[in-house]
Amino acid sequence: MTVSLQAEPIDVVAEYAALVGGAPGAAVATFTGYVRNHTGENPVGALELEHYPEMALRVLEELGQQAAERFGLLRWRIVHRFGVLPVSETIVWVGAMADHRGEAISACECMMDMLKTDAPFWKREQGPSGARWVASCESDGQRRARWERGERA
Amino acid sequence: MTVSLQAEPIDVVAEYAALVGGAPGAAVATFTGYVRNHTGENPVGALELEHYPEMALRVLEELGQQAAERFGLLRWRIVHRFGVLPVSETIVWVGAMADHRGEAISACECMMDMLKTDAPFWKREQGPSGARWVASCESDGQRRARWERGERA
Amino acid sequence: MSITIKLFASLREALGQSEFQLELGAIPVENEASSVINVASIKAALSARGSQWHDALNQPNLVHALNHKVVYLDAIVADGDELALFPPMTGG
Amino acid sequence: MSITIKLFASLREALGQSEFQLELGAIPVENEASSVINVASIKAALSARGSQWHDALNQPNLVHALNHKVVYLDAIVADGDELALFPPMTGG
Repeated sequence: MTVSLQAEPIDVVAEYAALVGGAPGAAVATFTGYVRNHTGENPVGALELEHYPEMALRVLEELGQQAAERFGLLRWRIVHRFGVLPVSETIVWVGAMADHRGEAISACECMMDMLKTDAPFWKREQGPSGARWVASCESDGQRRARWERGERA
Repeated sequence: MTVSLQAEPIDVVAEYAALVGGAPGAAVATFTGYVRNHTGENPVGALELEHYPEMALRVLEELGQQAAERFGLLRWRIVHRFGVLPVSETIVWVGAMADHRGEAISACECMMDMLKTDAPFWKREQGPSGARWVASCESDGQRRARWERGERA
Repeated sequence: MSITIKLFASLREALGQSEFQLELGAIPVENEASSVINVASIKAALSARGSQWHDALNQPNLVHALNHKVVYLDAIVADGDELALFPPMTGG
Repeated sequence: MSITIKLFASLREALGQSEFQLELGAIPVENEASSVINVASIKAALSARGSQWHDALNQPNLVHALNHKVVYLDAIVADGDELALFPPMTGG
């Protein structure tokens, strides 16, 4: 099992150690997303993350397996949180281990880009003027499309 | 000072914590390179890393500052080792913090690609049949050129 | 003969429920000859429940997932399926 | 009037030294009128020390760094400079 959905903060130290293990491959790349204290001009107090558990697990597993095949990964891991997340806390962590740096880094980027548009999570920002659903970002769709078209490797 | 040249193993946990600090930006990407136990068919027992200290510091500082400007980084850090490095030990660590994932991940990749061709380090592999200098890799030059030409962002 | 409908995020809020069973017997079939029910049939039947339902289900970019997989409107729906409807995803 | 020469990696090994001072007085200038000494002049002078030096310094892709910055053969060398010569870098 290389996907985790969890309410608890992500222990990036433990995740890294588990990914790398005793005999690391030559190249390990990681990405961590944190809750920002603002969106544009608007202050944000916390983020609510709603998710569709069964589908999220399935999508993230598929994403990881596809990235593993495409980039020849030795290991990979995706961790995503749900629930109410205070500012500065972790939201998502992805890690990839490969024989070469290009593969490890591209796999992290690809997993993040696919996850943004394909994994069933929805963000709602809590701020001084109430809560509002975060709109999906057009640039996320464009970033995803680059992988589909093979423009990025 | 956001560059370190050191003989000691890289403490990736401490480096990550120092990069992120108390108030993380939204996006943190890292890359770690480890000593492989083989190169192609040839077993490797350890890696010797020779370096030109004054120039290495200067080049890595410039690399980091250029990446920080180009990708709008909030923070960055490059750590590179020298000396005799056993198999499975760390060689290099880069970290980048930004407001968006694309910038953080691209900055890590760019710093690594530039570092490979521009920073004065030379690897010698120790194996059962003696030691041999590692030849520079044509693909490293090609990866570097993509950033120069603005093909990758 | 029923399916499970799941609603998420702004759609769940707008319609005031997150999950319910839908009897397929009352759904008009898309093609009388083959008596096939697809996602479009389900959406049409739910939209007929009132303007709130109509507006919520006909917003642009609504996503349909059948048994945890994103599908188009022509995907065929069968007894026991789980059909989820939601706005574009914003995780990560 | 002298500069510091530094050699690294396979070049250091081939020539058996890592650092030495080079008197500029004995180096033929590239341009008699301006008495300019450049990296090419230094390389030519060192290459004249024998076949080992000639072969090592004329390998393809040799890199020249003047005061910690990579330069071309036409870079002008002045008193007190540090000129490093080495094969392509292979760090990271």
